[in-house]
Amino acid sequence: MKDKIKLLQGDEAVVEGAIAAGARFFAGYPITPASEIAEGLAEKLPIYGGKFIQMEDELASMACVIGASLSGLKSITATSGPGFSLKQENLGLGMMIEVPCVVVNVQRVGPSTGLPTSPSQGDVMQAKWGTHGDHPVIALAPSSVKETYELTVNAFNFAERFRTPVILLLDEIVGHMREKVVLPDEEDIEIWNRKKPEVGPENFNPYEETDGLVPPMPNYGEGYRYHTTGLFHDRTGFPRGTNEDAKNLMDRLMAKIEGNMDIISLYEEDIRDDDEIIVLAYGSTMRSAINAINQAREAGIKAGWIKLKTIWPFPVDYIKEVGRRAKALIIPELNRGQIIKEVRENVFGNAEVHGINKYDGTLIKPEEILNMIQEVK
Amino acid sequence: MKDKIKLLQGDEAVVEGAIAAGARFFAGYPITPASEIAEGLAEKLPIYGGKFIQMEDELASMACVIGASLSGLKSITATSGPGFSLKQENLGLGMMIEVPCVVVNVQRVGPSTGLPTSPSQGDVMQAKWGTHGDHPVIALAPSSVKETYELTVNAFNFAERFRTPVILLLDEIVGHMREKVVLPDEEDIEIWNRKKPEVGPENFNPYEETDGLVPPMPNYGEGYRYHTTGLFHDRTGFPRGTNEDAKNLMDRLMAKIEGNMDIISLYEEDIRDDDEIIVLAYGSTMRSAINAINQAREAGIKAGWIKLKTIWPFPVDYIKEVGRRAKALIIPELNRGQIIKEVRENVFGNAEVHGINKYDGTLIKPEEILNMIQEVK
Amino acid sequence: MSKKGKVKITHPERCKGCEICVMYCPTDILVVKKGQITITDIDNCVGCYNCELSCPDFVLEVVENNER
Amino acid sequence: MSKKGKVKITHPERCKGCEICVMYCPTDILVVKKGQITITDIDNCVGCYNCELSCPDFVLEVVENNER
Amino acid sequence: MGYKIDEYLRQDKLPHIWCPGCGHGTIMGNLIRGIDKAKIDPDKTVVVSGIGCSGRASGYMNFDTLHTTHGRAIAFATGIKLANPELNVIVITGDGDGTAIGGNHLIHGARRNIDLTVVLMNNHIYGMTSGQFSPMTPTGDNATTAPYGNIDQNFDLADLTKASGASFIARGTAYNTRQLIEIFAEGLLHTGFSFIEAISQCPVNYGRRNGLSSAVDMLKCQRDSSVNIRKWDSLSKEEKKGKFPTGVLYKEDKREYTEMYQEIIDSVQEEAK
Amino acid sequence: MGYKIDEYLRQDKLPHIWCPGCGHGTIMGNLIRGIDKAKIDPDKTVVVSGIGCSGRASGYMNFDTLHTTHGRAIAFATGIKLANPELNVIVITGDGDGTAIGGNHLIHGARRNIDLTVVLMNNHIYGMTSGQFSPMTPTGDNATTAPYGNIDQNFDLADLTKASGASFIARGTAYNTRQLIEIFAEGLLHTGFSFIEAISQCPVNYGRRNGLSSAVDMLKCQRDSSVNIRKWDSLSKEEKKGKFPTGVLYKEDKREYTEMYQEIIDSVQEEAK
Amino acid sequence: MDRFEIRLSGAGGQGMILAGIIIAEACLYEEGLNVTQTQSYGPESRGGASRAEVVLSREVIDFPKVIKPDILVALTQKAYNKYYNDVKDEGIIIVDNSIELSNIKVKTYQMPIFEKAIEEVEMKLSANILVLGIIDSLINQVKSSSLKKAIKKRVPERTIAVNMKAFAVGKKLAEGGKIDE
Amino acid sequence: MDRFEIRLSGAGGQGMILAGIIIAEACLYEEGLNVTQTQSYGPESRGGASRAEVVLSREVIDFPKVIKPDILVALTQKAYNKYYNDVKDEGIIIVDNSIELSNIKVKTYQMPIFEKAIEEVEMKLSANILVLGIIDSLINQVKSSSLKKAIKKRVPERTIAVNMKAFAVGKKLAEGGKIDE
Ligand SMILES: Cc1ncc(C[n+]2csc(CCOP(=O)(O)OP(=O)(O)O)c2C)c(N)n1
Ligand SMILES: Cc1ncc(C[n+]2csc(CCOP(=O)(O)OP(=O)(O)O)c2C)c(N)n1
Ligand code: SF4
Ligand code: SF4
Ligand code: SF4
Ligand code: SF4
Repeated sequence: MKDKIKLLQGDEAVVEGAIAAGARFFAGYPITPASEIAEGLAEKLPIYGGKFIQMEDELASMACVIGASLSGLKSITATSGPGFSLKQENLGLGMMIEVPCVVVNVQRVGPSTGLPTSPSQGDVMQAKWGTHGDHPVIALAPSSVKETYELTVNAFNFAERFRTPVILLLDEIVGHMREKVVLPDEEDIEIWNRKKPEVGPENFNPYEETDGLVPPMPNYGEGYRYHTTGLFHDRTGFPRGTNEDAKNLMDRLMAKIEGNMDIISLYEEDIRDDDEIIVLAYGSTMRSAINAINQAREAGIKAGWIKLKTIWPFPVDYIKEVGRRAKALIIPELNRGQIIKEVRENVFGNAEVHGINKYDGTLIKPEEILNMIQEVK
Repeated sequence: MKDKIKLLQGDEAVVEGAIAAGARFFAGYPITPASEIAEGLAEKLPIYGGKFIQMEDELASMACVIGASLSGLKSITATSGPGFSLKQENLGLGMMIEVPCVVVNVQRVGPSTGLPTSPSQGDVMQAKWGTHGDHPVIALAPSSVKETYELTVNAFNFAERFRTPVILLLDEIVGHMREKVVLPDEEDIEIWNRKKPEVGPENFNPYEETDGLVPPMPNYGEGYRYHTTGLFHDRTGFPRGTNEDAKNLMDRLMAKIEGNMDIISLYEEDIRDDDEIIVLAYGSTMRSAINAINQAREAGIKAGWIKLKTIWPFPVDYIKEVGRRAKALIIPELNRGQIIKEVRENVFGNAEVHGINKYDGTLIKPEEILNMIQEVK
Repeated sequence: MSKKGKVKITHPERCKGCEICVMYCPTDILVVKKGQITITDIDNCVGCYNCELSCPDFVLEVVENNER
Repeated sequence: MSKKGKVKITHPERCKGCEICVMYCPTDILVVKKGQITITDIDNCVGCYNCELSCPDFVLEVVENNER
Repeated sequence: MGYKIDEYLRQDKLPHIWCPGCGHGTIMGNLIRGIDKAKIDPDKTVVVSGIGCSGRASGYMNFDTLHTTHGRAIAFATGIKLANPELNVIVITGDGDGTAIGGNHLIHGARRNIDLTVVLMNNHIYGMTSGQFSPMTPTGDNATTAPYGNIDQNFDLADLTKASGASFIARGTAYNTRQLIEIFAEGLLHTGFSFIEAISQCPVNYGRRNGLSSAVDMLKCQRDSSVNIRKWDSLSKEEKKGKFPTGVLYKEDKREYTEMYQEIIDSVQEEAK
Repeated sequence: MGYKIDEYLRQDKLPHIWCPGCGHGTIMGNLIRGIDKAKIDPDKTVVVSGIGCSGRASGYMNFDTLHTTHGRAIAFATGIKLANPELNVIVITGDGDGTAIGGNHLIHGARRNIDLTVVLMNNHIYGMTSGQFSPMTPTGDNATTAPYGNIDQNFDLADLTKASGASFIARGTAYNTRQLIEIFAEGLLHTGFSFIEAISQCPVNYGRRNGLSSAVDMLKCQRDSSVNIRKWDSLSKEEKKGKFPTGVLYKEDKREYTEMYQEIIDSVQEEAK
Repeated sequence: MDRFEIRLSGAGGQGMILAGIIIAEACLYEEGLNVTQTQSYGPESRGGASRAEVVLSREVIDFPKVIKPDILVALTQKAYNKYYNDVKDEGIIIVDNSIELSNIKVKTYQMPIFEKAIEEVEMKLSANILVLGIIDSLINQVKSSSLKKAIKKRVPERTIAVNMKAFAVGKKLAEGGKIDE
Repeated sequence: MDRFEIRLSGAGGQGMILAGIIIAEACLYEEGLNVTQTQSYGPESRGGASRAEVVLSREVIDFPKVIKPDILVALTQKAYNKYYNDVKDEGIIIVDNSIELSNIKVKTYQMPIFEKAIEEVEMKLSANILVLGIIDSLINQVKSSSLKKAIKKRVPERTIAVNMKAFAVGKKLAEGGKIDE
């Protein structure tokens, strides 16, 4: 057990988590602060018989990862803002054709080249809206190295279970921070693999709801010889160009995510019955929030916290409920206010909603949150 | 005057509007349903001594347009969803380094290749959040061919006046629809050009607020020999890597847009004092909305409409005000509900907010809106 | 000559009348009529496969025992 | 030889001590001491410009009239 | 000569969407015949295509088929192949898809010499989007975005892929169907990056605008301007003018990417033991 | 020999951020000397760079300078030049910036033969991001993403740009400073797409990992492996092994893009009269 | 004139969109009406479904697409099946006589459009202009001369004569066209 | 042990981040403490500002960065100027003696770090390990043996000896270091 305690960076925890989840393919392009993920997997994957490839750019990396997943390997890519922007077109294809894979974005300060080595949570909205058209998104955001490991495993599980790309949103702090992690034993890790078809090639329709909203998926080369396209298609996988197909497919794509909120939506809370002020945070900002709440409680203030681990889909119903109970919600973010928009959209009660926003590459300090708590209390 | 009446497609109106606004450069890559803009400008630009270039892809097109604008030509590019996704990284650079240009997205149904020849308003959120990091956005959406012409001129004027890329969001219906337009006389068109520095090169700082929030901008080759970078920079244009620079620049970038809402925010309304139901729409959907409202009024229902011509920045204060007065707001959109999120975020009064959403490539028919009006009345 | 196959219009509904096969046919037995490929004189078919290999629409096949 | 210039350390603060100029100097008069370039014997400088052209950090210049 | 194409064709998807006389159908047909000739296992064969008229080919071919985004097919194919090197991976692309937006993936695929067979249907125009010029539209020709004649110069794709590192390079035409089949079969059996340019005709969006209104005329033009590589070298410079060589233009034995990667795995795993 | 570099250098921005011994400084210095030698108007000169250590060069050069996104500098430069053909437009890029993510723009810039001078600082590695391999990292070498030795093959950039259509192609090394200046001056004066590969050294992220820990050693290696093109052809195949030619490798008089476009404008406007 | 709606439907390559544009231009430039012309089509240049719509009005046109057509032209069975039910009670349908009619509720003109185009005009592709001739003789929203002018502006110069012939053939056909009611 | 915070600051290339990692590993693997180690640096590999931080605690660490350091190491003037004011009242500052001190409010150890690294260790780049020696002798949160073990794990094998020397030189230096209060 002793050698399972490690001092790891968040980026390294992605590597460990990916290997543990069964990832056997990485394609990517270097970029600060995500390069360590590529470097770690370049070293580790061949040990497990997996493959690493450095592609010519991020567009190709995203494409390559989708291809590898279609061949049957659990696949992952990692990047930061500029590369995440470049991956958007193919990410949309991945969502449309329902290919499991994990896309890591270790966020730095944007827009553009911005501050390449400083932390940010500025790509939260991009994770949801970055590619054109409506589309289903799952995005997870860890707040510690340990959570990075865990959510990496979750990301692969969600990807495989719901047949969709899953975005893992780190921020530079979590990505580069070294912290103690106790890696679980292999047996203790729950692993999901994509559902394989139960019928033979003759009776197979690649986009048919045979059992739930997620169609089974054979690997290339297993004799199913099926077609896949980024055009709207029917259950046979072929495009007919009809409006019904578009609606049916889009509805199913959204339903398979939104209809599984109970599985996908991960959050934690520490809210006592009489807490009036709730700090809702995610990612590294959560650390300051907890520190601040602890201080506030010591000062006798009725405050609690919510930690979002799943950012998208946003837990609408839960937040509505919280909004009805709370007096004030405080949302600290390393951006100009992104998740707070979702909160505002869904909080109708009396709760005031306050943001604390930093977008200059510095962190939100516990005392800044504490000050706000004291202000609104 | 007679020959100024024309039957034009929306895409053609972009061409006419661009030429009238003084555009002298186009770089692009063909894509349905935006190719007609490229084709029209390929023919027209050289007549005016302007330049057309077809680039190898959309990334290059966006880059090329920024370069041309830095050389002093008013520049434009046009694309649809997949290309818009590809332009995002360089679009972010354009916003960061404050280069005037116009980016047209004639929306088709996404995600991915989707339904390439069918209308959609699915890229509204992408227009705001598509590139990584926080960033300032102006996006306009015409609802008729005539408005397309006018808003194209506006787009260039905003771009030049506020030194920023401006997004023109058509939908396939507006882009491909042919409709009567009366083109205004040249003298009647208000044209803005970028502010040039009033000081010589010795005293020039390219990102200095000399007069308002928008720094003057010389052309390349005029002897100013200044530096520009997508890194956060100070008023000299050089990056120092400091957090203050990041905050200062970002605050100014946002303020120059948000602080000029009175100029930038274009909308129309037809709301009578006692109207209780308000339909808020934009783009081609507006046409159905007006038709429906007219029918509703004939039926004695107290209903009015708001037409957003500027979608981003969203007119927060105005909508808050409307939300206080109205009983219900109805938001028809050719997507799964995008602008409605902004409305929900900002309407706190008693007003119910209802969406009508189509995302299958068909239009929202007037009767569908009328039905909703009758339901909520 | 009996061993050699002869052309058969296996999928007439697919013919788009492009006349490519007509150009290739060494014995000029293929003719497009009202936008449809037709065979004028099957006996002259030499079974060269030109039409089968060139038709973009998979309309024609050279059939060995010519079971038309 | 008076017409020829001689090396001058015009920007000592920029020197990063990489020793590239040292390698190029044909008369071995350049030496890096404590991470800083120094000239040991200026009289031996032949004004070849090797150091000026090769220094990545714009530390050295060959000055025509050697006005040090 | 009788190729069994039925197994390889999704007959129920025909007629295809290509225009009357479009060369893409002929090329796809003969690619299928090349597959039959090469006797590769259809269950282990994947066809990946980009966006364009050419890109629609994948939908008609009865294998595992993937219709991707514009220009990126080679990158998808690289993932498919590296993840499972057992698969025969065929890429179908167009001159716009493969040389404009997809140019980078073409040269990098070639550089890696990864074992893909890339078929580039070159009809010298953007067909699907109705006739804008591509990097392969001859200089001076007309296109919707070149109303005054195209000033862009073209790639020589054999030169470009050779310089990039491809180990098998060939060119054929829709006209010369038998040669096409041979080339495809040989390219499919070659281990390494095989690049095959197949000259196609787009009567609707290229021919019409450039004085060649029928497919038949365009095919004749292919016939008259192509020269078998076996004869090519004996031509004088004058004779070569306006003509291009066809056949297998280059072939080399060279380390293949997925094989080299497998060696890394083997040696790393050996060491770990 | 005394080059006036003061006017061309933003002295107040020095010392630059490059590591001790980095070849980028030497190459930039000699590019500046080449500019001085070519006597182009500094007020009409624009330097465009991508992202990477190489990309930082633009910030130190006293012209209109633009530091863009990773890999796209040539595309930005194309807009700058076409919009105002009077300008001398210089692109500075790296081997990652210019041949990996930016490979497509490189070949298309060359294909158009647009009048840019592209300087590619080739240090065989991604310097800025700390040592991942690039398409120019020699096969077998180590990099942070090639812990078991790089299996990727390299481009020959002279071949690649030639095949793409560049009309001036040269190669120099940080070692041979005088030759560099000549090449830069000649490339700047050439009308058309000028591609200049300048071999640089990155002791920190390439040398250290590959047995060459000092800049001096790396420069010696450049010296020993480069051969002037004037001598190159007389070498035997054996002698060429592990060596590369330097100097102006190719030069051709060829229609330039912005000139051709101006002809369109002139003729269209003539007709309109 | 109140809102008047025309839908032209067929397959890609049959020129329905061009026909729509010609009607629109005739109404706008020659008759001074407000018009909106829209279309819908697949990605195929040829063969897929294709639909052009024109709305005419003296008033400003809000909803730009056809709601219930006054005229439906259907050149393929697919198009007919899809749209015949939408037509206004007092509207009319024009179809090629290769088409099987079903459940006829509105005036339906079934005519040998392609046959005449091939035989009398000797150009199958002129069917769209022939259809304009038919429309011209059946409705009075737009003058013959206006339509003819608009046709001449839109078709390639060397095909003007043959297209004028097609128009005339259409007119003649309509005058003798059989009506299923 | 309650939260204990260390900030190591200097320029890129001086190895401050490695020193931070070594402290963190020593505390985690050898002392069983909770640790978080963070850093901030510019894009430059060499020369720009660089900062490493380590937080140690027996409790779970929430905020992972230094709030008020117990120890500040500053190897450049810039770093010193930026950070000296943040140090806890009862904290200490360790600086190279090339640095000009200002407004001394907390215990400040000024030592010839680079001089010793060059002269006694004959490797300027060993200053970071030398600093670890200094820290070791000034605080008791972590044992010498733990630090040494951690150093050996992290430095290249062939440099272990020289780094052990640097560590020893640092310890010695600290024992005789002059204190400005
Ligand atoms: C990112 C993106 N840009 C542009 C398009 C539009 N588009 C579709 S196909 C095509 C060109 C196809 O031309 P080519 O590859 O030559 O194939 P062809 O249709 O001629 O067979 C273009 C530009 C797109 N779908 N996606
Ligand atoms: C879109 C994008 N992808 C990746 C990066 C990260 N990045 C910055 S520089 C660089 C490589 C630079 O290497 P090279 O061009 O060889 O230049 P060098 O630093 O060696 O001079 C990379 C991958 C980025 N900034 N943007
Ligand atoms: S080649 Fe095929 S499609 Fe063309 S005419 Fe002959 S049979 Fe018909
Ligand atoms: S080359 Fe320049 S930086 Fe290097 S040692 Fe000599 S003077 Fe110093
Ligand atoms: S447009 Fe051209 S390439 Fe496309 S199907 Fe028609 S003929 Fe073929
Ligand atoms: S990392 Fe390499 S390329 Fe970058 S500045 Fe340092 S030595 Fe030069």
